Amino acid sequence: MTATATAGARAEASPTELTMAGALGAALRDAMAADDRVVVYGEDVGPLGGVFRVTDGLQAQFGEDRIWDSPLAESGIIGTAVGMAMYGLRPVVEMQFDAFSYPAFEQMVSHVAKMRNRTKGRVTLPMVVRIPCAGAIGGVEHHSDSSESYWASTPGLTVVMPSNPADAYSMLREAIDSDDPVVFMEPKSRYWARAPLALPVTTAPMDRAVVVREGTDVTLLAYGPTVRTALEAADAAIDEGLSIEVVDLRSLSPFDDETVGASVRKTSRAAVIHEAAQFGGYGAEVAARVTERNFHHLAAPILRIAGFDIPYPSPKLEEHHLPTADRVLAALDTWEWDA
Amino acid sequence: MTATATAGARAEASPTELTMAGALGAALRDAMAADDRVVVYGEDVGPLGGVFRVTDGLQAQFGEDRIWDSPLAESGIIGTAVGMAMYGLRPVVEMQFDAFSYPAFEQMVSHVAKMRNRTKGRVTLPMVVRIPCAGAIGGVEHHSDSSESYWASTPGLTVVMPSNPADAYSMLREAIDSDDPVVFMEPKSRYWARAPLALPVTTAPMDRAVVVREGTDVTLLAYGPTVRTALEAADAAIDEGLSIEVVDLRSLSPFDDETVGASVRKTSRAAVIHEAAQFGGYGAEVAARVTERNFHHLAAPILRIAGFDIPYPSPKLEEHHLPTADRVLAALDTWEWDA
Amino acid sequence: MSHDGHMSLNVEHLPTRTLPAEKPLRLLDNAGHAVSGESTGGFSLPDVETLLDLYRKMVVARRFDVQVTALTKQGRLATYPSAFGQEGCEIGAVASLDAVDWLFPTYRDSIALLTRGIAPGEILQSFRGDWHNGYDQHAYRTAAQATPLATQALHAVGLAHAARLRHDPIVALTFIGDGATSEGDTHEAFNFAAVWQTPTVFVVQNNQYAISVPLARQTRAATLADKAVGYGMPGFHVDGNDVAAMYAVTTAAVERARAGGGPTLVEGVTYRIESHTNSDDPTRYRSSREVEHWKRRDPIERLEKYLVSEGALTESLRADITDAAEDLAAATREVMTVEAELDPLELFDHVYSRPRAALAEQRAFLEAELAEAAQEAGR
Amino acid sequence: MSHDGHMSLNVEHLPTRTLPAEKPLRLLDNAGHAVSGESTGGFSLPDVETLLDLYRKMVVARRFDVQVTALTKQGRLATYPSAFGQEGCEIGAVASLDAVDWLFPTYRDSIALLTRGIAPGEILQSFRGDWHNGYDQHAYRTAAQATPLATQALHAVGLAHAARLRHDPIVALTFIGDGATSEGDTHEAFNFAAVWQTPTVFVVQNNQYAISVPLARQTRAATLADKAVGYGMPGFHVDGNDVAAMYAVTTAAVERARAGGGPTLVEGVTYRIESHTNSDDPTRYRSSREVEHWKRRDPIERLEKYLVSEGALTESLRADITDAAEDLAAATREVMTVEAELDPLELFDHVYSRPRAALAEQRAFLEAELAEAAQEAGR
Ligand SMILES: Cc1ncc(C[n+]2csc(CCOP(=O)(O)OP(=O)(O)O)c2C)c(N)n1
Ligand SMILES: Cc1ncc(C[n+]2csc(CCOP(=O)(O)OP(=O)(O)O)c2C)c(N)n1
Ligand SMILES: [Mg+2]
Ligand SMILES: [Mg+2]
Repeated sequence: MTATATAGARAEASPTELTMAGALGAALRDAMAADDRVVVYGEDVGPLGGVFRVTDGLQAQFGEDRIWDSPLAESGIIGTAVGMAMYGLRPVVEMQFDAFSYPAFEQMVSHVAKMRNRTKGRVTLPMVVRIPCAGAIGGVEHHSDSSESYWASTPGLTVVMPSNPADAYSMLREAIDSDDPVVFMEPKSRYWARAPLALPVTTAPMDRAVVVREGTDVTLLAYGPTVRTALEAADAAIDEGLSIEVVDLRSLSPFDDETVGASVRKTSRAAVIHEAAQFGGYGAEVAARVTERNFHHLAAPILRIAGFDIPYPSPKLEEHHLPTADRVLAALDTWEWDA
Repeated sequence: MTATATAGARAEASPTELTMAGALGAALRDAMAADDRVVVYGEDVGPLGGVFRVTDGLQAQFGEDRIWDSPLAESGIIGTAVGMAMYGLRPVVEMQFDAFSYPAFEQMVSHVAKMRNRTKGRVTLPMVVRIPCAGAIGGVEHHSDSSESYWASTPGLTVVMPSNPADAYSMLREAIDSDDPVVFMEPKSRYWARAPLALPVTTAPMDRAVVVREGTDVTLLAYGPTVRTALEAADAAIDEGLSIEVVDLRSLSPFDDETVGASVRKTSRAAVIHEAAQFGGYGAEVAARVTERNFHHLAAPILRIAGFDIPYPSPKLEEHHLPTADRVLAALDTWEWDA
Repeated sequence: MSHDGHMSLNVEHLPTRTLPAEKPLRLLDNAGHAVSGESTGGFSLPDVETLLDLYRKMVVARRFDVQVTALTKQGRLATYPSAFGQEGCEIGAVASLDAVDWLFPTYRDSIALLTRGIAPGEILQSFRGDWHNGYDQHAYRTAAQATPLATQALHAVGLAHAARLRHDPIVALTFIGDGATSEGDTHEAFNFAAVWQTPTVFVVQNNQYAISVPLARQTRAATLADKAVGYGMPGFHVDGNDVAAMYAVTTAAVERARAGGGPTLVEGVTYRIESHTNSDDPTRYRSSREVEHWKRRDPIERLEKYLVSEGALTESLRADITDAAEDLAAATREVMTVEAELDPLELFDHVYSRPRAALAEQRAFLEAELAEAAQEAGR
Repeated sequence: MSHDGHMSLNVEHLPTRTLPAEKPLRLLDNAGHAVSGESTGGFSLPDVETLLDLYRKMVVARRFDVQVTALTKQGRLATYPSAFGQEGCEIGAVASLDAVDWLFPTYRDSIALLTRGIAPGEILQSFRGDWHNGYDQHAYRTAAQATPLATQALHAVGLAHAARLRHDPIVALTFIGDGATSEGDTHEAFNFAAVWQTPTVFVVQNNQYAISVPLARQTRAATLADKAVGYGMPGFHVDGNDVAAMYAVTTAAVERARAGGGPTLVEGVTYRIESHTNSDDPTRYRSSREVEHWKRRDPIERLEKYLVSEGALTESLRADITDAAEDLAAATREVMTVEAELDPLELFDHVYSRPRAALAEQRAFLEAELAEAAQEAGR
């Protein structure tokens, strides 16, 4: 059942303020109500409602056969989800933080990503792996990694990251409805961002990028937590007489060449912003492919405004690591504008 | 003790034909002889000499306290190596194939890469993780992955890949001597490539790229198994009147901006070649950073000739997936040469 | 409750805080005599009809295995991991399953697939290098053979748990090698199964080696079945070359799982007679004396002796079985003479169910390249 | 050999195919009375001097823990995982180590670090967010507190094995949570240690919860110590709120390891009285009745009762200990008032020992940015 179909089946609700965490919880609730093959498990998702409270109240509503706490072992969580999906359920599992998905890396890369191809499509794995991701929450070590490039560079995985509550709801519903496994990344620093929202809501398809602000001089490509950074930079740039277009990538794999290409060909200049270290980060693929496909439309190299090439810093130093609107603007200044 | 020092200490040998596997074995032997802190372990490295016979004869020579078969568990192998390196040994461990290093991903990313930074340099991990890598050997599923971008995009790791026997020897010696952990990737399809070699040999430092063939029109950036591909393309291009320069990157992290930049500024055109899937592959970083740093010297976008964005194919289909000299030349043809 | 592994599977909820018998459980000794007393662990010998069926399956399986090894030596397959000598484990375990049950095999377990009814040509697609897997998972209720060690055990647990949640009384059985028990995934699979009480049967085929590495470098436990204790799960230490014992114990475990009694660990002690795969060199790590020792403990010969002594294996039956085995071998050779028609463009077709523009581009690129090559060849 | 865990550590090579006692091993009961008979497992109560020392350490540790929790509630630390209630486990185990031995702790074990002599300011650097780790690993022979669960256990095994290869008679002790026993790394650590016979002591602090998840959802084993059986390693099931028992058992395990006897698993049954960390809400998953139940089983009070009844804990000694504890608390508050001087440029200095051009560029970028910001601020 698609998000749209569900939308039709429900009475229109009037907009209320909702956080991204709340929107995600509502998406899980609605998906579980719509399809009893949807099961949710992971560490602390039951009575606690998850360490970010995304699954708050779901166990009380649906019972322990639909949502439960698993033993503490991430490879076990992903590996059993593979088996459940083979059976025909639609498991939605949670990895507590990016870094704690690493024990499941083999299951993700060698099975989740490859099962469909290996079996010529006979075995599909309709599973969603939710990963609270990235930093900027004052977390101690291992709580602020950005793992998206590991997943996005793995053929067979679909990787998406919403930046706002409406997308969070709509994209999670779509991910759960998808027959392919989806790595669903949730920027922790945006969990408590509020927006007025009437549920259910259907936004753009989860594999499309969206122009969230129009502009003519520069295209900023952002996703998840850095969409806000890009919008701040666009605001500040007005003073400098610069018109910035902001594209929320939303889908990291696949990459929406069409939407991004159209914007970049219009502005002829682009920069990509992410928290992860620059070297080998997702921005490398963005810069490489946008350049490949639009080279003769580009007036300047695509810039990457990203974390430094270091392990994520301790809370008191993270502000120096993270891309800021100021850094974005400073980076744009490095272009030869007359060229 | 550095490779150079060892070189001095040994009698000059006259060149004999050596395979890359043989050169690697010799490097291990010489490193073990030179420094009794060097220990070697992993799956099947003992009596069998490793599934690629790289450690052939070493247990007979050095005994089971220096080189031994561990239980079959990759996280265990890497995790214990961390402890051994903390103690002051210099473990050299083997992962049997790229895909079988994935169970160790958490230890690699959360500890091997981060230990030095976490402890402000108080704890260094002088360990080497050898990974027989990439494909083109007719291997069944999971035996031909290219994992380099996972490691290269992880801050804290040093990642190198030799393409020939001399580099294999010299770089492995240097990796073992390094105080930082090194992911040492060995292209399986080149294990049996022969070259006349007098050991010990010291080639360029392992963190530098090397121009292995000079040319004026195009720079081909390659590493490991694709260096041969690049050289073949360069040979074939002569007929087309094209002078191709080939750079063997050798070091994936760090990236040698200097050597590569000099070549690209000279030729104004570049392409990067690897077996791994293109999307999010190591070539993305190469293309992005070379473009960033040399944009106004570039006459055309940097091309990526890489594997398709699919899981590695079965033996009978792999030839269609792998970059070939023909594909390289066809790619160069897509540039607007008059631009 | 005693501490040496005596337990009758009549008990619905088995006591799980007991040590498996240190001496492997056995129903037929190596001379083919029925065993009585302690070492049967309370299990009884299957009836003659069942044993004849197991015998037939083993003979056919071995003929297949020998045939494929021969074809591999001729270079017709990329690789083939033989189970010669392990027929007692493989067949005893897989014969305990109903058609509705699921099997989660490894690369080693081709003869178990054959016994499940999967056609040779379908099994061998992966080993001949055509595609990663060649049979229908859902039709045969058999997962793709797993290469990354121990990973399939978690899939078995997940599928079994899903079935349990759906009140679908099926069982998932998975094979795990002795070496693979060292992997973290084995631990997590045992633990998830025990905590969730999933209908899963873990069959550890202890064939003494992980490629070249002997059991003593893999564990210090007295038996691999001992591991069950740490999960609150029953564990059985079984003579894996006694197909009767393997069948009896796994059948009991399957029944128990189906009845809601949770998972069981069965260790079958056996030996791989052939090399690990065709690219292995076993002379580097084991003696021919050791191999000879185990050859004298052949699982097929053992059952044959018993059946002959019971007068159950008549000459005509024997001829019938030999014929079936030879037919199968011929069919296997036959299917391997036909070079599969492979379409390189299919490389792009199964990665995702939702089409991707970038993959379509790459497909078109390869299509053009192939067309050009065909044209060149035609010129 | 019996099957209920009676074993004397005089035996050099312990029998390892035995089940740990189902009832936790105990030397002092909750009323502070010395226990005799079966449940002591053959261990004897440490002498009064040792017990007084353990008492002092526990009182000081708790005062520190309470102080840091208070500071955390004031927002002075980013996070702090308290070990309130686990002092018996933490101190009993860590006190068994010599200065030459290594400790591999988790985020939970700050009071063990304190007991090893690490200064409060050094311990708290990570939790206050200054840097990931703040003490000298080699000086204190204490690894950085591990956050990724169970990973440190493998480091402990590796270091112990390296020492053994070097004939250096040291021991590595590591703490593992009940939840973390489910991770693959715990399994691999147990197995490597047992196969290699490394001088490692695994102390599982079973504090009943992994954040919100109770033990029953983590394992179906009767005790976590049962897991030892599957590795051929001795396992002890100990009352973790009896510091005397924890000390006696871990001391024996450490001695055994040092003597070349291999690894031991010690499960200490205890309870986390505080929330998991400051951002946890324990009312969601446990009752105050349960917490009260465990408060009445306080490890410090238990030993105190015994020492008082023995007349060993005089008023002046008590005052002395209280003073020491208060001094430590004051020092902890003091060190937390001083905002550490952090140099953001240090972010680049420790990633590699070999300098990297690209990092130097990034460092220069940040330096310029900071200089500009300083200039702006100065304007
Ligand atoms: C995770 C992983 N690591 C390493 C390998 C390489 N490998 C393939 S088979 C094998 C030995 C397995 O031994 P065992 O589990 O005893 O099974 P057997 O081959 O004896 O049936 C190894 C190391 C692998 N397939 N997967
Ligand atoms: C690999 C990994 N997964 C998840 C987490 C998140 N996490 C931190 S503490 C914790 C619970 C640990 O419980 P336990 O092992 O019992 O130790 P305790 O906190 O009770 O001392 C979890 C799930 C983590 N740190 N590492
Ligand atoms: Mg084996
Ligand atoms: Mg706990």
